[in-house]
Formats: sequence, C-alpha cells, structure tokens
Amino acid sequence: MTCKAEHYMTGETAWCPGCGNFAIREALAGALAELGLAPHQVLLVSGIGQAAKIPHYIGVNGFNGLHGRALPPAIGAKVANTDLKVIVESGDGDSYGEGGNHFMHNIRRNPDIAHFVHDNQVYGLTKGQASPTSEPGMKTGVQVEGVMVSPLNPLSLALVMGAGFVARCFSGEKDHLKATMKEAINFPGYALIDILQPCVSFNKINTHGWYKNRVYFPEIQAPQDWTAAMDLSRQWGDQIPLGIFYNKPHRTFEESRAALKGEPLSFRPFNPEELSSLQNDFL
Amino acid sequence: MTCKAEHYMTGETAWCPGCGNFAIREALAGALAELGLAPHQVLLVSGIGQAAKIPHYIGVNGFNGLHGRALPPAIGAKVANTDLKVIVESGDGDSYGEGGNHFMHNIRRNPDIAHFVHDNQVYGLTKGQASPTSEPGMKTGVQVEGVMVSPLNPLSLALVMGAGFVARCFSGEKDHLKATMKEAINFPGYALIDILQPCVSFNKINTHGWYKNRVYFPEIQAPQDWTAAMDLSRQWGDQIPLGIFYNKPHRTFEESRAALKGEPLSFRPFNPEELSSLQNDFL
Amino acid sequence: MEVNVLIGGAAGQGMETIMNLLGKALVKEGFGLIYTKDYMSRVRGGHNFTRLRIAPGHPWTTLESIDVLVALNEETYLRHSDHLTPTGRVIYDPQLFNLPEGESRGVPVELKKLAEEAGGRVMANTVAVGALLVLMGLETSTVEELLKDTFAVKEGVAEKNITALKAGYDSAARSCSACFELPSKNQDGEKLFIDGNQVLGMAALASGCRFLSAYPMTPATGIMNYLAAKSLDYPVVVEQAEDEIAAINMALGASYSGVRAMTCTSGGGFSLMAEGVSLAGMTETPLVIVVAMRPGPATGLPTRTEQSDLEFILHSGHGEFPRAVLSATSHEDAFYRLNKAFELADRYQTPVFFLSDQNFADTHRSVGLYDFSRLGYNRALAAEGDFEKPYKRYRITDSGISPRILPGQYEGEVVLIDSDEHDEKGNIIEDAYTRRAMVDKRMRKLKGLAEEMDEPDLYGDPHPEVLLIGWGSTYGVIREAVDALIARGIKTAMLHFSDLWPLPQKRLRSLLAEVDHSCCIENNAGGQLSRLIRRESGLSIDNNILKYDGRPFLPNEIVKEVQNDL
Amino acid sequence: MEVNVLIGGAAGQGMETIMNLLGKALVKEGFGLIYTKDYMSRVRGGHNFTRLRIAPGHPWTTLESIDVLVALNEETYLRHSDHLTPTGRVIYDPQLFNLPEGESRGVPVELKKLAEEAGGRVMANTVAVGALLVLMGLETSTVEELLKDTFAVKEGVAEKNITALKAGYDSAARSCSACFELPSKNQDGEKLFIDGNQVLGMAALASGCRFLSAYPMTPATGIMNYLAAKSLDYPVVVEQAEDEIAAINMALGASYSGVRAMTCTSGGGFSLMAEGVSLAGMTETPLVIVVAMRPGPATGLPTRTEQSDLEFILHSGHGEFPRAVLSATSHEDAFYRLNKAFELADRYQTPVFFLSDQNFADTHRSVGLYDFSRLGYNRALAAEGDFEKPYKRYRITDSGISPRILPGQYEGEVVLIDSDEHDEKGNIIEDAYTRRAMVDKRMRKLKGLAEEMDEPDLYGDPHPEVLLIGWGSTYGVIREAVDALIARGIKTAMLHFSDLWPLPQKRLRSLLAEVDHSCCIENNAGGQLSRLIRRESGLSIDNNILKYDGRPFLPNEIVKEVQNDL
Ligand SMILES: Cc1ncc(C[n+]2csc(CCOP(=O)(O)OP(=O)(O)O)c2C)c(N)n1
Ligand SMILES: Cc1ncc(C[n+]2csc(CCOP(=O)(O)OP(=O)(O)O)c2C)c(N)n1
Ligand code: SF4
Ligand code: SF4
Ligand SMILES: [Mg+2]
Ligand SMILES: [Mg+2]
Repeated sequence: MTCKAEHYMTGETAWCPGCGNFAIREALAGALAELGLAPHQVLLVSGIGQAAKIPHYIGVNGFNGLHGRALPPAIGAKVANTDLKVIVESGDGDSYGEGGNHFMHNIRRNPDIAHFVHDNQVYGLTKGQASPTSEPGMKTGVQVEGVMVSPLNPLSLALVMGAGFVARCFSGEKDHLKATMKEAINFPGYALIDILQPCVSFNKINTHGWYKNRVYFPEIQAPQDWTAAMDLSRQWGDQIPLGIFYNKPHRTFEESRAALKGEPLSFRPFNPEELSSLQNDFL
Repeated sequence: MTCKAEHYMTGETAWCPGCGNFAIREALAGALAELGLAPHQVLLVSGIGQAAKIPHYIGVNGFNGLHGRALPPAIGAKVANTDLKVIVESGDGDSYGEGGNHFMHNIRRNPDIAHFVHDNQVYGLTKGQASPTSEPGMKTGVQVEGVMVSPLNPLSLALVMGAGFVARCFSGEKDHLKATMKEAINFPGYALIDILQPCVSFNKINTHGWYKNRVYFPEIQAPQDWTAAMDLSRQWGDQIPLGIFYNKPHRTFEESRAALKGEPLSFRPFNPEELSSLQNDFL
Repeated sequence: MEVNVLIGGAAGQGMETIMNLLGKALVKEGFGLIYTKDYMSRVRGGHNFTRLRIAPGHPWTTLESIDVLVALNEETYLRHSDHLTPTGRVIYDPQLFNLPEGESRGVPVELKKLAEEAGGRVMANTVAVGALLVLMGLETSTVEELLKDTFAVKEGVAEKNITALKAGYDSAARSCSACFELPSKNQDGEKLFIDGNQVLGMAALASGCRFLSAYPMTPATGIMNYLAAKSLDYPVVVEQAEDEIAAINMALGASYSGVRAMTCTSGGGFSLMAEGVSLAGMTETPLVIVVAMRPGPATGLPTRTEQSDLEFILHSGHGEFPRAVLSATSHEDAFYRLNKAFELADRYQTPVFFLSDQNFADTHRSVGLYDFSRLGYNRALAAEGDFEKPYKRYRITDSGISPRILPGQYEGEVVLIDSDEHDEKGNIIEDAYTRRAMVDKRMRKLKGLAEEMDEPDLYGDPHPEVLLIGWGSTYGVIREAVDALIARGIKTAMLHFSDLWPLPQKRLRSLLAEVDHSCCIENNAGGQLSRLIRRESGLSIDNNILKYDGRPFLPNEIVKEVQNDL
Repeated sequence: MEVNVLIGGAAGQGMETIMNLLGKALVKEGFGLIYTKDYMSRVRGGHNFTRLRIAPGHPWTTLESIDVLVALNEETYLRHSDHLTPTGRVIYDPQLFNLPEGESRGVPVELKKLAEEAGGRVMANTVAVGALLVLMGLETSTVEELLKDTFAVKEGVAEKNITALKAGYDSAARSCSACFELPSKNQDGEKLFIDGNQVLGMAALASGCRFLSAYPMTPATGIMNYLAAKSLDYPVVVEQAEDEIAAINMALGASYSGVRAMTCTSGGGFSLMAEGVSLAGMTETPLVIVVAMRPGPATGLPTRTEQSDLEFILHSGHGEFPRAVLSATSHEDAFYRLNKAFELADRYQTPVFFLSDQNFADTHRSVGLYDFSRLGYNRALAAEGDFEKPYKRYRITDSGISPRILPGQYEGEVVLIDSDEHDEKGNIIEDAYTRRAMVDKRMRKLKGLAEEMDEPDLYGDPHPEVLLIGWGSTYGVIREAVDALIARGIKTAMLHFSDLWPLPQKRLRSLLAEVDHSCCIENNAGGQLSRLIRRESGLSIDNNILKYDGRPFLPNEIVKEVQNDL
C-alpha cells in the first residue's frame, strides 16, 4: 500500500505562515510517495524544536523524542528492525548543538539512516537564540552583542567524520530537495542533507531572498572526491553551492553486525528454555 | 615564585610502569618551569580516566571533574579569573568520546586554554574498551569482533571547527612535546595537542615501537595554511607527522566579552546596594 | 470595584508587548494588579491569551470571570464568552467576525483597519488597548509616555503606536463610555511592574552573580534574557552553553575559580544536570541552580506550569551529599530568597536549588520597591591567616565547612578539588577511614543548613480549624482561598513553605497537632510535599488537592475542594 | 570445618584469573564457597585482594578472619596479618620479603623464581595456588583440567601454568602438609561458579534481550562484557554508546521498534540518563535499566560498593510517571528477578530499574543450576483484532496500559510516540482535559504494578523480637547475622526486600506491629529504605545500621551493632 504525496501529509501544522518548513515537508512527502514507501515501512525520528514537530505532520511511524536526541533512538530502532526505512529529521540546534556528540559519533557508525536537518540558523521554538550555525554578528535576546563565535559547518564536519553522503539543499528549491532526499533515503549508510531553511519569525538575516540570491548548483564532477567535497562544503557567503557534494558508500553499521543478518530481530521468535546451555560456562 | 620541573611533580602516581603518561607529565612540568609559571598561577582541569589523574601529580591548582567534562569548567574558571593560565588535560575517551560535544563547541568559542589530550587510542581506566580513536579491527572485551567504525581524527576535526592551534606530539618525543606545550600555553586562544601515548596495559597495537617507527617531523612551511594543515592531519598509517600543523590566532572568547576586560571578575569588589537602580526598568 | 480583562488571539499577534505597557502604565498610576499569560508552545497561530486583574490592594491571582474580553479573533470569543459577566464587554473587530445574535455586550472597534491606517496590522492590539482604556475610564497619556520610552530608539514606532492607541480610544469612545469602576488607587508608594523571571534575574545580578551559563529552555529563558541584556552594562557574563551538561559544569568552574555563578533551566534540561549536581556536592563547590518547572515527563507541556520536580530535585545526582532547596512563592519574597540561595551556597559550599515554575516566571505583579541593602554578599572566604599552609581544600571541621580560598589568590597556595573521594588536600583516596570521615564531614553541613531554614509562612486565622499547606508559586492563590474561606466562616490558615529542604518542621508540627483538618495543595499528581512531610515528620496530611493539567489553581477551585472535604 | 583465604598483591599481578579457576575447581569438586574482590581504581600497582571462603553448605559472605594469607608482596602481609588466626598460615616468597621475627605461621614458597622457571613472572599466582592446594589437602588435578580448558586456544599457556601450579604444590608439600580441614562436600548436585554481573548478563540474554547499549562504567561493565562475548553466537547486539545519553536513547529506540532492550551503568552514568528515563515514562516505552551502584557522589570510589542511589532512582527524571524498582539480593534470585524486570517493562510499558551494586556484581558464589523454564518471554503485544484501527498508541484504558503494536508490524498501521503530552494517537496536545486524562492513564499503571511486587523475604525466627530489614546485596550478610543472633539466643528475623517500588507493605506492617525492635541495615549514609518506609507507611524503624565506607558489611558488624542496640 503506497500513497500519493498528499496522503503523507497529516495533522494541522503549528508552523508560522511563510516558514521554510512547509516546503521541506512537501518535499519529504513527495519523496516518500515517489519511492513507493508505504507509511508503515518508514520511521521518522525527531528531537524537539519547530522542525522536530514533523512526525506529527507526516503520517508514517514516528518517534518524537528528546531535544538533541534524535539520532540515538534511530540507531536503536534500526537495530531492532532493519526493514524499516529510518529517517531522522530535526533542527540545526537539535542536531548540531544539544545533539552534537551523537551527530559526530553516528557518522562514524554509518547506520543506514537518512538525516535531514532543517537548518534555519536559529533556535526557532525557543524564540530566536543563536544556533550553532548562526551567522556571526546576529543579535538575539541572549547574544545581545551579536554572535561572537564562528559557525559550525555541518557538511565539513560530516566529511571529516567520514560521512559517505553529504549534501546541501535549500527549502526554496523544492524539487531539488525532493530528488536529493530520494537519493539520501536510498543511499546505503548515513546520508546527511543540511537544508537551508528561512525562519520568517526569528532569522532576519538569512531570509528566503538572502538564500535565493546566493545559492547555485555547481557542476560536481566526481562526488567521490573528498577534497573537492570539502572545498564545496566550505563555500559560504556570496555563493552557496547546493547539491550532493559527496556520495561514496562504505560498510554500514548493519552490515558489520552478524546478528543483523536475516529477519529483523523484532520479529524473531524466542524461547528462554533453549538457552539453558548458557550455564555450561560456569560449570 | 617559580620552580624547577621536579617541583611541579607531586604525589605518587597510580599509572602502570612503562606508560606514556609519565613522559607527558615530565614534559608538562618542564614546560611550566621553563615558562616561569608559578603553581598558583596555573589551573589544570581534567575529567576522569588514567590521563585525567594528572592534577594529582602536578602541584598547581587543580579541578579534577567528571568524565568527559573537563572543558566546560575550564571555560568557567577562565571567565572568573582571566589571570589564570588554564590547561585542560585528559584522555582521548574523555575528550573526544563522552566529551565530544564540548570539544566541538569550545573550539568555536576559542577560549585562551591549552588542551592536551593523552591519546592512547583506548579506554585505559575501565580496562581496555575502544576509544573514539581506536584502530579499526582492535579487539576488546566489548568490541569482540574488533572495532568496526572509522576512528575520529581529532586534528582534522579541530581544524574544521576553526581551531587556531593544532598540533600532534608523541610521548616518546619528550623534548618536542615540551616545546610544543610551551607554544600551546602561550598561544592566545584554544590550542590543541593530540599526544600519541602508548598504553602498555591495553593497547597492544599502537605500542611505543609502533609509534616510534612511524612518527616523523615534516617541514611545515606555513602553519597558517589551513589546507596544508588538513592534509597533514589526515596522514596516518606508515607515516605519522608530528608538529604544529596550524598556528593562526583569532579573536578569543575573553577578548569578545566586555565584562572580561580589566581585573579578574573573582577579585572585583561588590556591594548589592549600588545596584538598586536596576529597579528603574520596572517603574 | 475590580476589573478582569482577558485579551486573546493567535501567537505572534504581538499581544505581549502592548499588554506589558498597559500593565506598567496602570501600576504607574497607582493601581494594584496582576497579569498572567497562557500561551502555546508555538511561534505563530494557535490560541494564546493573557489576563489582567486590577483589584484593590495588590491582587494575588487572576480569576476565571471576565469583565472585558478583548477578542482578537473569533476563537477567543467562542472559548471565553462563557466566563464573561452579564455586565461585561467584548471588544472585537466587526470586520473579522460577528458576535452571535443576542450578544449585546459587544464593543465593535475596527481593530485591523485602524491599525493599518496607523501604520501596520500588528498594532491591532494597540488599538484594542486604546478601546480598553475607554471602558475603564482612563486616559491614554501614561501609555503614550511609555510607548515613547520603550520605542525611543526605533524610529517612528512610538508615533505609529500612539496613533493606533488613540484611534482605538476614539473609536470606542464613540460607542460607549466608562462602564467599569476601577478600584481606588493605592497610596502605598511607587510600585514595580515585574514578572517572576525578571525578579530572579535582578536578584541574581544584585547578589553579585557574575556568570550565568545556561541553555535556552522555557520557562527559564527569561532569566537568561534579563542577565544577557544587563551584561552590556554590568560585570556579568552570560554564556549560552552547547547543552545543559556544559552549562552546569561551566558554572562550577566559574564558582571554583571565584565568582558567584548560577545556571537556570527547566525539568528536561535539569535532568541532564544531575551528574553536575553530584559533582558540586562532592567537590563542595557553591552553586545556585534555578529550576523553572513545567509539566513533564519529557517535553510535556513546555509553556505551562507544574510543581512536579520537587522530589527529583531533592534526590537528584547520584550519591549522598547536602543541599538546600528554596522556592519562589511571591514576587516580594523571591528577590531576597534567591539572594539567600547565593549566601547559603557560599557559606555551605554546596549546591542550592531555587524552584520556580511557569506560573511564577511569567506572571507580572505590582510590587513594592525592593530594599537592596537587605541583600547579602558574604563570600565566606578564608582570610590570610585563617587557613593552614599548605592549604587544604577539604580540611575536616566540626561544621563540615572547610576554609575556602580561591585559586590564584595567595602566592604559593594551590586549590585542588576532586570528584573522586579525597583527603583533606583534595587527592584521591580509597581507604575506608578517610572515606567515612569525608562523608561525615559533608553531611554535617546539613545540620547547619537546617538551622538556616525559614519556617513556613503562616497566614489567616490565628486559631485555625483548617490548615492549607502549600509551597512555591501557589502562595497567592492559597492566600486568596484562605480569605474566601474565612469570609465563609471557616477558620482557615495557610502554612506556606518557601524553604523546603532541610524541611523546617517546628511550625508544621505544632499546627498539625491543633487543627481539625489539614490539606496540602500542590500543582502535581503525586502530592510530593505531602509525602516529604510524612517522611520527615511521620505526620500525615488529611487530604491533598492536586492539579496537574498544566494550569495554575484558581482560588475558587481550592475553596470548593476544601468545602467538599469538610 | 571452613577455610578462609585471602590473596593480596598489586593490581595487574593477574590474581583474578587464577583465583577464578581455583574457585571453579573447588565448586566442581562439590565445595560450597564465596569469592569476593577488593580492588582499586587503577590498572597496575596499589593493593588489591580477594577473599575465598569455603564453608559448609553455600556460604553467603566472606569473613574478616583469615586462615591462609597468600601475600604476593609484603604490604599484603602487613595489612592483613592482624586477622590471621593463630593457627593460620602465610604463603609468601622469601626472596621478596621476610616475615617478622617470631612469625611462625610462614610457608615460604619461591613464587617468583618458580614462576620464572615455569615460563614467566605473572604466574607467581599460579605457584601460590599450587601451595594453597597443599594446605587444604587437595590435589592439583581439577585446576589442571580447567587450565587446559581455559587456555585451550592460547598455545603453551596452559602447560606453563600447570608447571607453575605443580611447582608451587611440590614446594609447599616439602615444608608442610594439609593443615586445614575443608568442610564436607555438598551432595546437592551440580553448582555454578558465577558472579553477579554474569548472572545478570545471562538472565538478560535468556530473557530475550536483543540490544544492550551502554557506556563502560565500573562496576557495570561486566554485564556488557558478558553480552558482548555472547553476541558472537546469539542474536544480541551490544553497542558501546558515545555517552550514557546515547545509551539510553538508543535502547529506547530499539524497544520502541520491537526488541527487549536494556542499558546498564553506575551512578554517574545513570545521572546522565535521567532525561531518557523521563522519556521512557512519557512515551510508555518498555526499558530495563540496570544500575550497579558504587559510592558517590560524583566519581566517588569507582571500584567499591554502596546502596546510595535508591532515592535518586525512585525519583529520577523530571515529571511524574510510573516505574518499578527491583533489586539484586542473591545470585539465586537475581536471575529470575531480572527476567521479571523485562516482563514488567513489557507488560506495563514503562521503565523498570534493577539495582545491583559492586558487592553483588563482583562476587562469585556456588549456586544451583537455574531453571530456564521459569523465565517469561511475554511481549504483551496486541494481536491483530485486539486493537482499534487506525491504531492509537495511547488508547485510554482502565489499567492505563494501551494495546501495543510494533512499527512495521501491520500494513497500513503506524505507531507514533511523543515526548510532548499527547492524545491517544500520539499527537501533541496542550489542552487541560487531555493532559489530565493522560496523566491519570499513566499513573493508573502504578496500581497494577503494586500488585506485581513480591513481599520481602522473611527468614529466621518465626516469632521474632528483633527484625532486621534490608534490601539488595545485603541479603547474605544479614542472613548470616540472623543465624548468629539466633545462636546467641536473640529471637531475630530478617525482612529483605527484592522488589522496592511500588513498596510492598503487607508483611512489613504486620511484622513491625509484632516485634520489639526493628532495625534497617543499609550500605548508605541516609537510611534510604528506612525513609521510604516511613514515607509510604508512616511507620518508623527504630534504628538504622549504616555503612558507607565503600566496603560491604561483615556479619559480625551487624551482630555487634544489633546487640548494642538492645
Ligand atoms: C534538554 C532540553 N533543553 C532545551 C530545550 C528547549 N528547546 C526546545 S527546542 C530548542 C531549540 C530548537 O532549535 P532547533 O533545533 O534549531 O529547531 P527549530 O525550532 O529552529 O526548528 C530548545 C533549546 C528542551 N526541550 N530540552
Ligand atoms: C559518566 C561516566 N561514564 C563512565 C565512566 C567510567 N570511565 C571512567 S574513565 C573512562 C574512560 C577513560 O578513557 P580515556 O579518557 O581514554 O582515559 P585513559 O584511561 O585511557 O587515560 C570511563 C569510561 C565515568 N567515570 N563516568
Ligand atoms: S519560528 Fe521560524 S522555523 Fe519555526 S515555524 Fe516559525 S518561521 Fe518556521
Ligand atoms: S592503563 Fe594504559 S594508559 Fe593507563 S596507566 Fe596503564 S599503561 Fe598507562
Ligand atoms: Mg533551528
Ligand atoms: Mg585513553
């Protein structure tokens, strides 16, 4: 049973009119529909934030967890049921700030999970504090003199940690986003899309127009060239490249675990009595 | 009052005979002595692990905190007293594993702190589990099939996060280590030295000999060249370069905070009564 | 003789700014009032509302009943008109929606149109406030002044708002006149119009807090905002941490190295701090932790209120160590009490908790000026000569408190603190004897702390038959309930705890022995104070009145429940 | 009729391996024994020792008094010779140190030299064990067999150790003969020689646990090691998380998506899990959390024992939600009880804690075979037809338990869980009515859980005058104390809690009403169970015997204290 894009869109959203989140949601719904994934086959995991409300607005399995903690349950869920298509979707604060340690270390694990970050360069839900990707100088209620630290570059970071699929998209380029999401979902291993997303309520710097004027689609010769990918990932400012900068699978978490071959663990039968020979170790 | 190197070495160590930690301790004592820093002027902050016992063995001010949490108190301590020379010293598990999020985000802050990581590529104190820098394939009581994930590269990571001072040393090259420590301590801003350190008890792969056969001192033309530094940081295997790969100061955390100019906050006098005009905001 | 206003609409309609100005203006004029917020965990849309109650003296709570309903959208009218008094009024925009047939209480004002004419739709609220002033028989002048002050730097904004205000005023004045009698103005001097988070932020700054490390979390963020704004002019550093673990550990570093430091958060963020709390206990590092509670578990109801983290906070952090737990009861008291938290933290070298909640944090009230000379700034550091050399951070003493110096303070002396069990110098130990001595030393501080605790506040009938017990932000509402019960002839008193741990028991024990009926009133499902009382005193409270739907108590809810019990 | 051995030396001298083999060999031969460890938080050096007690039946504790002291270095002799019985023996290496003049109990064996001759210094322990066998009048054969088994894959290691063993045996046999009478062998069938962590690891695997995510932390790491080793042959995934926050959240993800999952840690790591516990409560996700306690606060004494996290665990995680807390009392019981934890977690869809401590975790005992057919594997999932469609994860029911299905299990049905307050479908809500309904629903589970709790174990005099109350790993030692007190004519019984929350009170209440004197015995400074009992029942325990120096109780300590009290 698969559906049309509209059918994936459930619930009444609580986002602000004009927000980039809407386009991301539509792109995701479109990607799922075009991939022919039925709702029960997909699991959407998120943390807390505006972006992280997405499991309430896409009618697949959902785990709306804690702020910063979207990746760990996603890995666990994948271990239990390798048949699930697991997608993690959350905000920049959630993914790179509170959740930074999981971000780094899960890239190393390389689970077969697609990670879509709504990067609005601000903490939306808590009303506009700086996020790890905020532009230096951005003033907020907490950063009263403006952001003083250099922004975290999620794509460079992912590359350095060994990610096999690294892409940048923009919510204002919905078709490109949808196409990239499909590739990320199909990629065998951890796939990151950092999605530039205007926040009309709190980010007055990186507006839709600001992004629109800067994004471009570079021709990417070989998305297997790490150095070229690193260069692209570091481009920011007047010209912001979009696209899949790196795409090179390597052994996944699931492949490296003997126990994960075969039927999903969740559905394998079990009878404790059969394990009584475990005691032999202690005789 | 300054001292000779020996005078900084206090307490009876609980390390294993033959461990690389001893040389690191001596290098640090030597660096402090040669810099003419008196014990009360220095603060050594650590987490938990074998390396993290160092504040008990160097007679300066010490904050032996929680596992993974050496950097945050170091920042706080520096805010309170900018006159202190703050050094963070801890293990690879502590700094890059449990403490990974602080590692990333403190590099962005760029506090004037030197960070020395005893990188033995293993969890020593808890008896030999994999650390984030363990070699793939290393077998342990928990990684029974061998480490399956790609190691975290602390220097590349630091570069991507914008660190101004990035170096690799080896406990078996003590003079170089001492000299590099002095530079790191004097560097205005966050300075990382990842120190390769044999663990004779648990790391049977990266032994003293293993490192000794591989390390070399490349000629570094311009430690202000980020790409060159990134290249050096990524060299690993048969040839492991040592040295200061990157050295380029930028605005520090302390410089960016108006309140931190002048006398250390800790020693400024205060009288609550003088603040009663704060109420005017609410009249 | 009192007026209750509710103004409701969608998030992001800018209600807050103008209502804050109105509140301030009214307080400036001498009115006593309270102003509360009910908002959703979203940025735009949904249904938010605020309540304003102007009543004789300085009212403690807002009420359910509404005299003026300002309905910025139809939903507001539909949700709240049930509570509109028969003689009430509805300010609404006839271009947006119509009132139902037969609704005679409407005061139509073309909010949107007038706002647009004044310069922008967002000023619809300002127009509404203009209309509101008419109904209350007030002039626009004070609000105008404040608009000028507030928007002094943003060119044109004040003027546009004044135009909007006046347009609303004039429009309403055409269709009606003053229909509510305001209480008489108070003659008790200048008053502040301030919310709980601001009280705490100001108290922290005035207590000499020089470092706040925190991670944004509703409803605690206001404290961070306050101190951040002040960091431009005062020697305080506010650092947004990468997570709450960093927040508490940063604060501990700052405290160790010499400043008064604080962190603030809500339940979820606090959960992440538990290990740091334990570190504070072990290293004997002063720290003030403000927890602004909201309904849990997990993310719960982020913008609503609850008192459900008391037991968690009493036991948070692994292992055993002394702590003190204080709470925010009233705006009047909380200012001094947060100062007390800083004083205790320094004197006892241990973590001190200060429990707030959304109800306290987001509520504005008219309160008297604070006496800053009552604030303490006793760092309790050892003077030269008052400590042995070489310095021993954990010298064993009768009080359990070791003389404290700062790193870098004395040439030749170093300060070593340790999260492992340690000896007097701070070095790791493992032997049973030292371990026991150190546990005993730390635990002895509890004795001193117990003597510092204020007995709970007693209010009401001097010879009560019914005793209502509460803690924290329920102070005002229980107090109003007591007044109401007394008015109904029930001899009632309230025993309200500000200091919670170590639990002060004298007054409690003597009162429980006297009264016929005791009742503990808490914004949680477990009756946590009630359980604590039984654990500590062995005495059982007769009944618990518990509310855990995310909303604060209303006085009449308490009155009704108490009457049912009797 | 019993023999108490202490073998001591520096960390890293390899004592453990050989003592494990010796223990196993003795159990194989039919002896009942207990083997405990006292080790420092370091890898080499310092002073570590293990105790072995061979006594009639299956002894519950090791004792202070020593019959054979194996002193691998002089420090061991100096520290422990005070407790050597007059007829005791000291095995020592005369090349390493000399016994003081007048010490006639020495059995000199050239441990180092013989070990080097056999192939390496590390085998000094093996030499010592050879000597020990002589003193106990045993042959080397069983140990030899085990050496062959254990080192089957490591070429030459077994042979070298056998040489060392025999050399020690021969050397001791030259200077002395059997001087201790062993108890008679038990005739009660095959016994396991197993430590607490192994019991728990095996119980988890046999309960169908398929995912353990954890971060190494003493004394819980042994559980991780056990399951990791088994992951080569059984369908269980063990993942070393980047931190404890990841550990618990991973486990929750795995549980949500369908497997029995567990995490294990000690106090500090558990502190970091508090928010995840709250998430389990809110999302109603089954989870078993094993906390192996050690002395806190903070890093405390990493390799030692304490029972100080009970209150923290009872209240850990912000907000209010149901949980169950069970504990490890004896090796016999813990196996089934951890299975019960899994069963309760699945049936009540909530976090279940299992409290262990270093004392339990690291102690080996001779215990009977387990009956695996007693283990449950009831996943309590709703069958097709037993749930409404579309599926509602949080359907409100009388028991508070909603029918549960797994994501991906049924075509067309999705499972949504949420950390915010939510409606039956799992979608965020903010209204008061739904909130209240959901809190009530979750809290109703406590009623069911309360009925699942086992009453505490009663042992001793059927009509006691003195009641000793305990929980967790003190089971054995209190039991031995009861025997000793009864032997002295004091009518004593023990009431020992395995299941702690919801606290079972029936037996407690009736016994407290009967006895003259009650006493709660805990390895902590606060008397935490004692406080819990008062909070829940209003009943006060007369006296607490508390020990918090990181060491387990000895039976005679309890006996003495109880006698003092009377
Ligand atoms: C442990 C914890 N800390 C803080 C919060 C408060 N909080 C909720 S969302 C959020 C930031 C969200 O920012 P981001 O992830 O960028 O999402 P956005 O709202 O911008 O989409 C914060 C700080 C929380 N819920 N939990
Ligand atoms: C919160 C917490 N989790 C786990 C531990 C246990 N622990 C102590 S040290 C350590 C690892 C140390 O490894 P590393 O930092 O590399 O130091 P090393 O011993 O190798 O020098 C661990 C896991 C702890 N003390 N606290
Ligand atoms: S606050 Fe920003 S990110 Fe959140 S919904 Fe509104 S516009 Fe979008
Ligand atoms: S365990 Fe390893 S790192 Fe630790 S002291 Fe021993 S050799 Fe050094
Ligand atoms: Mg964001
Ligand atoms: Mg290490």
